[in-house]
Amino acid sequence: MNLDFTPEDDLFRQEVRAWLADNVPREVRPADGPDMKAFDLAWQKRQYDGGWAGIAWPQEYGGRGFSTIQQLIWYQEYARAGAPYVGVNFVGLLHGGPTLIANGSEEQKTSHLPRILKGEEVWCQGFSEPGSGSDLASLRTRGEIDGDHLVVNGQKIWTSFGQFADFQELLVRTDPDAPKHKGISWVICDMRSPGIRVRPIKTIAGHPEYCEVFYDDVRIPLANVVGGLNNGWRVAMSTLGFERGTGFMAEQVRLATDLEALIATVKARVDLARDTDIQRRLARLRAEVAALQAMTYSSISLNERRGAPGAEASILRLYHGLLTQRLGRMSMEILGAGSLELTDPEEGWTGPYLYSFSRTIGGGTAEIQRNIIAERVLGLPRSR
Amino acid sequence: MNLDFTPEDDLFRQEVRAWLADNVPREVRPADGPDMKAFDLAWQKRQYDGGWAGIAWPQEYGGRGFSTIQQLIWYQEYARAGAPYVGVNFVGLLHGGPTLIANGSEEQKTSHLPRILKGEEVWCQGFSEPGSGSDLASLRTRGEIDGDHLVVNGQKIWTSFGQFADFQELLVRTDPDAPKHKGISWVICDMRSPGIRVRPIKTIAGHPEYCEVFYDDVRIPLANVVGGLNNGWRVAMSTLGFERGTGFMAEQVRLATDLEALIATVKARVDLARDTDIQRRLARLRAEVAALQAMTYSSISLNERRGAPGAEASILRLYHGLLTQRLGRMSMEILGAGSLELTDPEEGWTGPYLYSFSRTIGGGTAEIQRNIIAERVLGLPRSR
Amino acid sequence: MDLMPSPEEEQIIDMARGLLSKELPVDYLRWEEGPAKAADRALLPQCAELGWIALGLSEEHGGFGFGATEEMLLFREVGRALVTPVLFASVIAARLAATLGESDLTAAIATGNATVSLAVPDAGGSGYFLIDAEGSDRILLVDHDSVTLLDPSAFSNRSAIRSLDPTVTLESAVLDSGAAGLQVGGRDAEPLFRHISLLIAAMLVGAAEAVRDLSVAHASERTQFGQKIGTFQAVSHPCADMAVRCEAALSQAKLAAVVVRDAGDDAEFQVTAARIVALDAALSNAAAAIQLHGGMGFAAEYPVHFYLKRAHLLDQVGGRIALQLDDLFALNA
Amino acid sequence: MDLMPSPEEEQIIDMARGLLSKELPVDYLRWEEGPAKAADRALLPQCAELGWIALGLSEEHGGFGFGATEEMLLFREVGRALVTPVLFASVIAARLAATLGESDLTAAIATGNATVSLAVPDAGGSGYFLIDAEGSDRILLVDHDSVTLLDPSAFSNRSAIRSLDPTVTLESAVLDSGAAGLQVGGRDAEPLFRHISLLIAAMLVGAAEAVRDLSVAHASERTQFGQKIGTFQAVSHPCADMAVRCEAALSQAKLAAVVVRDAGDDAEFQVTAARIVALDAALSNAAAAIQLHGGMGFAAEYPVHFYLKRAHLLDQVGGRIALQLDDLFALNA
Repeated sequence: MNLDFTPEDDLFRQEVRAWLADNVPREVRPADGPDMKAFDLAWQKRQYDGGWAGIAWPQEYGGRGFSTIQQLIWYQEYARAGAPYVGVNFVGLLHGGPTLIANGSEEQKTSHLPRILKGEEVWCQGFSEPGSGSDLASLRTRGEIDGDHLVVNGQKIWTSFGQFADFQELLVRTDPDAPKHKGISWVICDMRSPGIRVRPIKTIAGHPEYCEVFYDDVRIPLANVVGGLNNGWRVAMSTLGFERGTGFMAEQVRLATDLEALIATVKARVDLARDTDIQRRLARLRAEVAALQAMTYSSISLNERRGAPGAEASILRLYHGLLTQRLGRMSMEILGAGSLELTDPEEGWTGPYLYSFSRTIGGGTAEIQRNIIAERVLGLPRSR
Repeated sequence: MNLDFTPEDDLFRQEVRAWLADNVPREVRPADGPDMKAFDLAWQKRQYDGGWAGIAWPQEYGGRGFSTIQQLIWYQEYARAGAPYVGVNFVGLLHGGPTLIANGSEEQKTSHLPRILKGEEVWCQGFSEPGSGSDLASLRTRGEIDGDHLVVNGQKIWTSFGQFADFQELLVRTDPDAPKHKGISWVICDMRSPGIRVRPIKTIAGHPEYCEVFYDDVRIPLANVVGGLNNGWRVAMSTLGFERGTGFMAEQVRLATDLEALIATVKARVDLARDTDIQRRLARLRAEVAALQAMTYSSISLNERRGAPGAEASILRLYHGLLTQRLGRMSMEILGAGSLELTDPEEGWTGPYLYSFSRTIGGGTAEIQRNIIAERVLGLPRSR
Repeated sequence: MDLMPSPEEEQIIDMARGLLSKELPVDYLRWEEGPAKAADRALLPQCAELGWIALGLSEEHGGFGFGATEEMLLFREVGRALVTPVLFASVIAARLAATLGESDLTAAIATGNATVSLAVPDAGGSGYFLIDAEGSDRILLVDHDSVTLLDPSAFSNRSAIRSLDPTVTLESAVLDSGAAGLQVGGRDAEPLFRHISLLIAAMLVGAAEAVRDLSVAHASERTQFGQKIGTFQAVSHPCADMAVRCEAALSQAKLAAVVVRDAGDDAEFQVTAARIVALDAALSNAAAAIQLHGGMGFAAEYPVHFYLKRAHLLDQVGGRIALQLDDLFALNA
Repeated sequence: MDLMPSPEEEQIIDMARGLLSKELPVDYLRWEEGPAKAADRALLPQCAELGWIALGLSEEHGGFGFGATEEMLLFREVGRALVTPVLFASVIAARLAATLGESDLTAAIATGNATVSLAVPDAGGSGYFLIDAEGSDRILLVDHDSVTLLDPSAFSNRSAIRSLDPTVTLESAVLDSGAAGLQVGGRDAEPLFRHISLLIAAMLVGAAEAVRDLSVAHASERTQFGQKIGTFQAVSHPCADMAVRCEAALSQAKLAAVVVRDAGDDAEFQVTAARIVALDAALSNAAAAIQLHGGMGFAAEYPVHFYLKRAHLLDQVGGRIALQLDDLFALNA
């Protein structure tokens, strides 16, 4: 066991650090609206121009194909430099793009992958529906074949940045008579198609991050089906590894940074100088945030040997979510009445506290993560 | 809403208090063995002689038939006087006896009820089996009819004070072909019958409170069946109300007494004078122990109006169990290295801490209590 | 000894629940459609007319002479309906004015002719936060050890800021150094603080019960994996825990109300305990309810999150949880 | 960067797990049949012979020159098998003697010729508790800020008392005022304390994993209501939480071991964090495992409870959890 980096890795780190120092935007990321979208795309373009776009993508598709260790270094330096949240590029870079790489036709890849990397195309996700949350496979949005098109009717929900997206990774039921996992297709949906209506939904933190999307006879070329008709469940599952992989590291570093800021605040507060209640709870969080980083290192080490992420990614995700929520709750206590003023989700403490509730809901609830851990990590019989 | 007692109740309290002051044993209750049994029986006899045996039992069976309010007063004064734990008389007074009162024949009542009240007969329970814990109705100990007897074969476990008991309330399967709740009988088993073997089981607190009981062709007269052959499930359920009722009050008062002792210890410790961690956690426990008492008052008030205990007794039981465990855990932290010395389950802190783990296991686990609360208090669909 | 509401107390509950569930059903709250506070502020004159502000005032002060138990039960309903803290501030202000013999002012507040809003000090102590204070005639400043009823002119530099609790407006302000108002502090303030803690506990109980009920309804309706989600123990057991916390908080609030009404020696102990247990019930239940509702819990348009935010707001009035715990630890049993 | 054990480290794990699972399977522990400690104390000479005491000592001190990572991995297995703390005390004592240049004593301890038992001060500070100290040649007294290796004659009034952890014997004793021994304290003791915390964390990790495994096995075997209890989320989710705590505790212990071996600047931070996370894992997992086993968890004859008790015992060695938390808070990041 070791924490050593090779000389090549050290050189790589220096290169990353130098580039970030020169290129990370100085301005604050706008919290919302078209300005936010423009900011996120400009930052993506800058990374592309600098040769840093798609660090986990294969080189043949314009990515950098970094090793997991290099990705770790990139994200550590990214966080250290205070570089911005990936924002509207999240789905394209970490879901849609990787799915095309794994399952798309040459035509699909060449039309979209370069544009995603260059910050020219925003993607969103169309998986969840009002009646299908944890039970994703029960989705009911229909795609009926009409000539060389699918005609889509139905509704999606919790579509992040749907109001800004150019394309959507959309799951539709194309065979209503098949078993529920076998009648689903994964299609590329142009968000400017006639018949699409997008309604933003405000979160409890006060920002319209999510949308509902309504489909009324939306025509999508059959050529936009990825990975074969009625094969969409398998295609969708192939992206899960990406979401649970290294893309998550930046948020962990952010958690550690926030905790240390809170500890510094408390150390400076005379009225809390002897408050062992607050201090010990912060110390416990500190130990656990350290453990989260160690778990990430362990997981990366295991993935390097095994060649693929495993079910223990659910452990990391759950632990991170619960820690983030405890930090948020503690910050409210420490702030006192100051917590009554609402801040943006990425600023101060109150906004991040409210936003932290999504950490054990989005991308698989805590309950689903515990099911996965029980069944796939521990080998317990399937829950019912 | 009021906390007032009637003048009659106040008189009653004075009477109780005076009698207890004169009669509560001064000696420490032996922690174990025949001395403990002798102590418990002598104390029961003394209560009988004083006219205080069977406070919740109807007068026609030698009890006092007190109102719930009077029972509350009795237990408050009982705890206040530091009167001993009910001990080996628990099952007779709170399970077996009440079941006979509700379901027994005249013959069964007259043979046992007076002797239980006088401290002449110890009862134990034979419900759980190694394979049937939370799922009690799956019990497999057989009772086959042979002439005017049942012939019993099988095994019971977690039989409190089985090594001291004269009689057992025993559940056996008398119709193996019936649905699982319909083939069970409740019988009075003489513990001195040939073919019975009792093996004490030590608890994690170090005392042989429980036993395993093995039955090898044990012959029990059919006349000992209570409430009718194959009607045992209904008969057994009729005692649950007693266990969850007022008998539980003494333990609550004990919890409050223990917590206040711990708070006094902490207030006297110079090294903890500014330890807001310990202090606030104790304060929170204090608030919750106060709430437990308030919940008991609420529950008694509701029962008085409704005439019977309800499913919310599970709330009290669960809350009490969890509080007792938190108190135990805190006492270990406060003791520090002193916690390494084991004490008896009723003395000091370490023994009670270990014993506290049974509070969410015995008499229905915390999980079963939550099922009951979800289904019967909240009306949620049945868990699976 | 009877902790079940008397017929008279039941009447108060029925009246309040009837009016509030009709006029302010929880799903009227729609953050995206602007502050949700319009409807509840508009209802205040009717509340005053029904005697809700004067409920617990003695008859010599123009009140109805009800006890702390009726007020507690009323404010449980007020908490369930997330009524503006102006109602709470009015009740406390009327009591303060009555205590200090200010009959005219007491009457003006009790009849709803003078509206009273709440102010709390910022953690540092230099600034203040004003809650739903636009157009109020008086401002009630509740600190950890004193309560002061001030003219709005005592505050300057008033500036609207975004509110954690979107059902109220929030302003930051500075208190002018020479500002004088009706004040009680120290030991004189103890009876008033018992009332403050009792009514806050009551509102928190209402909030804890509201999210329990929303959660049970959701768990009974929503289907996933072919069955009602309430059949999963990962859902039903958190609901059971909510029920336990509600039962604890309600029982302790009822007991504390009786002790306050009867001026028992342990009034401070019991109301502080009530407030601690009720805050835990409201915050823990709201957090569990958000989780249980999934995306719907995290979306502003479903009402669950308002209760979480209101609980945080109420925690700041008259000394937050850490101070309450310190107070309770310091008391003798 | 690689936190997976190297082939050399895997060898240590395999050897230790192989021996201990054969000689000290958890179900050899039977409280009712007298103290369970006989078997593990009898195994100590073999442990010494295998080099477990000298594992991390440098070759100049007669050791094998392995690093803190191998010792950590070994003590994880030691914790899983609930081996007497005499082994831990011996490793620390040998390191202390080596540090102070006491070569003969180092060799005697490392070869198992001189046995070392553990002592901890009572909370008040006047008395001491001796653990498994019958017949020991030396006693290692670990206080919060000093470590002292003493002759047993330094303790008087030795008296056997009942032990919370029934797999060890416990004595109360008084330390003679003039008693002298090999001692390090203050800053000089820091490297030794890092080692103490690391090995305690490692043993706690082993305990946390052992009860997780017992729980998973139980949940997979036991049937109630016609199905394996592991299919109930009220059982499977607590198991998942155990797995999460184990993963956190093991990862942090591995990382801390690397940092200690490499003498990183953050060694104190990382070992203290490891100890905190591991204690929580061991105590919380053991409590959850007792609950999950029901009556079997509460009966002395099933092994689960031993792990709870051992975790409490280890928490008392070298500063209990509150002090660890205070230390970690005080550190700069």
